[in-house]
Amino acid sequence: MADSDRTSLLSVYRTAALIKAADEKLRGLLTSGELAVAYYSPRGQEVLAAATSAHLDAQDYLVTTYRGIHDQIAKGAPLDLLFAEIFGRVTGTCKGKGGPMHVTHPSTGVMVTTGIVGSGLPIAVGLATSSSIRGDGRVTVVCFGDGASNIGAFHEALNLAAVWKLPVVFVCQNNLYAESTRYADGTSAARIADRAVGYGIPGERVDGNDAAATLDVVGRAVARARAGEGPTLVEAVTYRFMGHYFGDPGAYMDADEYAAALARDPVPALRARLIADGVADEATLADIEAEATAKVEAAAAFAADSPLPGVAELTSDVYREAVYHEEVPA
Amino acid sequence: MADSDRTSLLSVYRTAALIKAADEKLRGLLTSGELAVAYYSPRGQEVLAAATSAHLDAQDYLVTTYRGIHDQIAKGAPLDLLFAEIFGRVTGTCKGKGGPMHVTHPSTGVMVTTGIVGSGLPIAVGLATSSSIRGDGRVTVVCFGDGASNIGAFHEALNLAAVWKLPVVFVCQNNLYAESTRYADGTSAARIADRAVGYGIPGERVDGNDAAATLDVVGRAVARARAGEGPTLVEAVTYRFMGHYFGDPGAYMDADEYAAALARDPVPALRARLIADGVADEATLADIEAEATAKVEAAAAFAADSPLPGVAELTSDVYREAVYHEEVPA
Amino acid sequence: MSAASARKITFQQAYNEALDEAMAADDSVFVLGEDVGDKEGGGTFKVTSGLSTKYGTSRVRTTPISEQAIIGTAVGAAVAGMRPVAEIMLMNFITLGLDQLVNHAAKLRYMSGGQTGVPLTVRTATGAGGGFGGQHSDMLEAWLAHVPGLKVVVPSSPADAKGLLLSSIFDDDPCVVIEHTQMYWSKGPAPEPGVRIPLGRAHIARPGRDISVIAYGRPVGEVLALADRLAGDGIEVEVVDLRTISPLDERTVLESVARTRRAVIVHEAVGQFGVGAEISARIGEELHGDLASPVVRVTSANTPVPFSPALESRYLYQIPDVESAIRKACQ
Amino acid sequence: MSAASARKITFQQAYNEALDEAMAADDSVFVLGEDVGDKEGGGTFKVTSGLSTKYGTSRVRTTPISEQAIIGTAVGAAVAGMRPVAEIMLMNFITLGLDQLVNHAAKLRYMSGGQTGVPLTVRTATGAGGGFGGQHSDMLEAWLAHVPGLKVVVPSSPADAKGLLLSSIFDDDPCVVIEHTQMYWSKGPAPEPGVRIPLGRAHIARPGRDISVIAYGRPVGEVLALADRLAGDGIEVEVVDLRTISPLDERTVLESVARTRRAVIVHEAVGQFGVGAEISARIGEELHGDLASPVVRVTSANTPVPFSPALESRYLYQIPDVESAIRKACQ
Ligand SMILES: Cc1ncc(C[n+]2csc(CCOP(=O)(O)OP(=O)(O)O)c2C)c(N)n1
Ligand SMILES: Cc1ncc(C[n+]2csc(CCOP(=O)(O)OP(=O)(O)O)c2C)c(N)n1
Ligand SMILES: [Mg+2]
Ligand SMILES: [Mg+2]
Repeated sequence: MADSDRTSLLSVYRTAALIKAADEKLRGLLTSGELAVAYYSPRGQEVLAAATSAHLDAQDYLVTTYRGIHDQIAKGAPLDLLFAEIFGRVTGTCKGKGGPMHVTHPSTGVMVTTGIVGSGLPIAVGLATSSSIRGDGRVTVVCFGDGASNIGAFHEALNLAAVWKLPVVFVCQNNLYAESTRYADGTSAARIADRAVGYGIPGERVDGNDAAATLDVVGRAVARARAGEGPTLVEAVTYRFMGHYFGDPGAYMDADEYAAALARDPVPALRARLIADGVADEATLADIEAEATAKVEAAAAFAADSPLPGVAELTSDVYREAVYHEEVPA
Repeated sequence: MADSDRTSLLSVYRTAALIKAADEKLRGLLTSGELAVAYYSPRGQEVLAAATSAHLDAQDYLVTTYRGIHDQIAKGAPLDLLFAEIFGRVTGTCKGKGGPMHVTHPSTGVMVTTGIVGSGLPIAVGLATSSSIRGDGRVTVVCFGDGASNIGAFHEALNLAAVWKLPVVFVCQNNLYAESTRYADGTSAARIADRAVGYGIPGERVDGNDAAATLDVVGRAVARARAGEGPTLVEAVTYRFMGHYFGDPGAYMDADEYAAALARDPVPALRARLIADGVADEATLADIEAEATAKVEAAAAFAADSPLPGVAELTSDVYREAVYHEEVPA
Repeated sequence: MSAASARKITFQQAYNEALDEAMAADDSVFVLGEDVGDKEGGGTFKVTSGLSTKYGTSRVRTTPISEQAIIGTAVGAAVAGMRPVAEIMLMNFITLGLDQLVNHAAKLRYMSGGQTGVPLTVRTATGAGGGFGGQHSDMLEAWLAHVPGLKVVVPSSPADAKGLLLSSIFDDDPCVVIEHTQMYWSKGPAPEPGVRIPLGRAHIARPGRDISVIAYGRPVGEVLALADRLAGDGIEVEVVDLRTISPLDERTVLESVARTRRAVIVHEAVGQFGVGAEISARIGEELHGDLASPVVRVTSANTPVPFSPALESRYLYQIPDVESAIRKACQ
Repeated sequence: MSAASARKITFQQAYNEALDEAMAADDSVFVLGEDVGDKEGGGTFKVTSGLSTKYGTSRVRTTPISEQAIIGTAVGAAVAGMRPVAEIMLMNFITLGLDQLVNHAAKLRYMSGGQTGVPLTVRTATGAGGGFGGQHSDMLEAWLAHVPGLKVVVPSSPADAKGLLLSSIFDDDPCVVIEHTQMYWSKGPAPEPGVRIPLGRAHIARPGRDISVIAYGRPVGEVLALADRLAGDGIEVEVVDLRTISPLDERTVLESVARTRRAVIVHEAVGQFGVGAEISARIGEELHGDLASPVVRVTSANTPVPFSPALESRYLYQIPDVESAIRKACQ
């Protein structure tokens, strides 16, 4: 293993551990009732997100979804601000006006988080179009689910990106469920990556639980984009360990399938691998995990201590400049 | 050649000749100014339409587009009523309220003609869904252009039809242009038929100027649908000899490409083949053509002599029963 | 209109019972939408719960995430004579299916010269107050009401929910029934089985001589409670529940306001170019000169729906504003 | 507002010149849409003619038939700081892109707490009278005006067309400019280069003391001609051209009607739940008691657009109805 690969894997683990700690904290707060929001856990998709953003700089663009905190953290969005947004506080990334489904943090390249399935793909095409026109060298990555691969926007976006050879990578996080609908009950393609054929672009399926493989596949896709060779469709197969939303018991999930997936839980798997390959020892990893926990605790405290937005925020930001027909209801 | 094949080819020619005569008459009326409507000529796509509907009964369903008169005639819609509709007369298929872009004639299975590119595909899926629920044995065919294969509705419809294994055949009439945009400037797939891979269904590309080949490919697709084996995507490659709309000089079309296509003009090609193969002699074909001309002249006369819809038609048919807030403007 | 009974049901039950009764009564009724089958839990809001088990997955069809195809499929099946009931999980997603709904469902009867009606029903849910933010809470009924050929229904009680959904399913034209995410678990008296509530007719939910409050959906219950309180102060509020937004029952609205000579309109959608504008306009135009005070609209703020609960509660129409408007008008 | 000159231009030229000037002035402006390149003829209505030759195909991008992707691409590029101008060939096709326009373009500034504005412009064409039937002629501006965060513009003259499109392109919020298919070849005085007409401000196109006619788009010219005729009979009509539908310039409208005490509203869209409702409602609500006669709306019929010219001409708003309404109000 090359030194750079060792460093990359360790850095993926650092990010994945932070995602996992953040997710666990949030679910803890939801369970205890300290927090009451709609929350879509990324549990199981931490490594995949970390390996994807490992190839991106702050000025590269990311578009993600309601199930997006793993992607946002991996891209570098500040944890304090993310937590504050989820808490609906004025100190949040979006002053509490967007919420967890609509996180935006341009300085780390988190450009759009959408709650509409599939709608991020055309927007990513637009970000990539701007890079193509300006020649700014940025790459856009858009993350979406398996269910999103069945919506019209997916098709239009991939076709357009292919025709225009845009610097964009479409990363499908195939966690085998779309809400409570199983993959094959909604998706006709044996493999989502096969759909790339219809756009004349490379389609690669990778085990999203395998950090090295994901690093490799996404790395090649980002390099193609960066080199002006056009878009790639990456299908990273993973699993959604929590229900669709926090509180969904997931009764529709098959127990054997679930157990088998859990046996391949990517975070402990990467941890074990790092030790087995001698990339890191137990103490180093424990330090990383402790650091993650500390950051998460600090973020939760920051959020909880932050004020709510004042009522003037209700009517600001509708337009750049206030227009006089906009009035605060009395 | 089997007798049935000979009969089929002759019958395809009979239909194609009628389509060609109708189209020529309409363009003549438009040129002379006797008629002034938006008209999308099917010139070049006559044989393809005839070969497609050769496999359908009146109770099978057809969905087509603004460029649809070839499909409607092939499916059996009465010529008099079609002309009257184009003339905006109350005797038309739709009392003149739909017009050429919205022809409906349920008793011959012409269920929907849409002016929105690609929107016929989900509607066809719905017609096929009703057949699937009722087990009525009908097959739905939906015709659309190459440009339509780039719109979201195409993707959603093919995926859904595949997941539900519906009795529907998607016939893409690839005439190489979408308005004035050339195939490759809008369509990323090398062959539209390749997109079938993404839905796990058969995708067949055929020379739509070749009557026998088209009869064969569509025949197999219809048989699959009829047998409950699910949808097929057929890409029939053809050429659009007229501009996009009547009056479009088609300046963007390549002259060499055009000349090459004209050398393969499907109607004379089929005619020559019928004679060469001894299926029909010159006299028989001349009779068929004369019969077509006579029908077309009669239809044009019927339309021209028909009355316009009365003003009461403006507000009827908005709902099944009139509602009192609907009022004829004074 | 609907016979009240001792039994109480939630809105979720009301919609579920209407679907169940309709499917039992007529083979041409079928249901499609995301996660609607029992294998998938019977729908996000459980409205279709039990139906696929009872009627089979041929008539209760779980779809991919494909809103255009969901509505388009309903259009095609309806053209073939079926009575599809399509679920669009949340109303903001209807933006993806409006071509099918507006360019096709609403127009195919007309454009075919009356040959092909489109007897489909779209059920969709929305509303603010659940902390779902800007993309999951919009009330867009004004758009649909602007489209001749569509019928638009917003129920305010479980009994109405059931009776209006039944009427929509058996109506021969395309109907959109707008359900409220924050009301699914509220209860009210159950109607007798099979009771349909006619479309296109408003309902005087409470008679009163002093002022007409015209509302629909969620605010109706709150306005009725306010009316009870105001009655204590001697102000008799007439509450008109539109039930159907389009076709609008202008006659009932105008007769009420002609009697009371005062009107307040309340709805959850943003005010600008909303349903209240049409109602206010008709009152102004038809009863000009008879009004004792100006018509007042109380609506949600002219902003996207904010996420933070601190803002979302201020975004929504304020019942105290309705009260002040009534008191001012009745001074 | 805009300096008149001897030069006359068509609407098609006006839009084309606005795009040309904007692209020359600012590298971040680019154009995308179906057939917009010169290779494809410069757009169905030739509005983008010459631009790809002058600015290259990187900045004038012909797209596939993909309305969601066209608007979505504009959203993404605008979030990145570009000023995309997307052409949606006909307004009925905007139904396919409303998710991007309404759930995203209109809301991203708000939902991001002001971080990411969306300075895109959507140009789209529509209108009845061309014999295009039910799916190519709808005026849907009321929908867009119901969405906080969008700006909606409908020009009535070539000079306005140019000035309003320029303002839209350089506005920092998403704007939709609605062009009329039947007006592209009409002429009017050309403005001086670079003249922008402010958004959100209505224009008194003709002052008059007896009655205010509020209109926008195509009817404005017809109403001005009518006003000339009526002046001969001693009726002085004030014509208010809204120019921008949203944000609505309520002040100008109300000040005009406060002066004239009479109002007629004219638009091409169907009446029910249309733009006229909001205007009528505001007049009724704000000027209650000051009006000398009821507000009247003259609109197209509440039906889909029929194909047959015999019906289409009756579908459209009737200028004789405007005349009767004025005469009746001024009696
Ligand atoms: C257009 C649209 N339709 C439906 C929904 C409701 N919805 C939210 S998440 C979801 C499932 C998405 O599945 P997938 O794309 O696999 O992503 P995952 O949640 O598994 O990450 C659905 C149907 C939505 N948000 N947007
Ligand atoms: C959704 C939509 N977008 C744009 C148009 C305008 N339009 C009409 S026909 C056409 C080209 C269609 O090309 P294709 O699908 O290849 O069919 P063809 O006309 O070649 O038969 C376009 C863009 C439309 N009618 N609908
Ligand atoms: Mg999934
Ligand atoms: Mg074509």
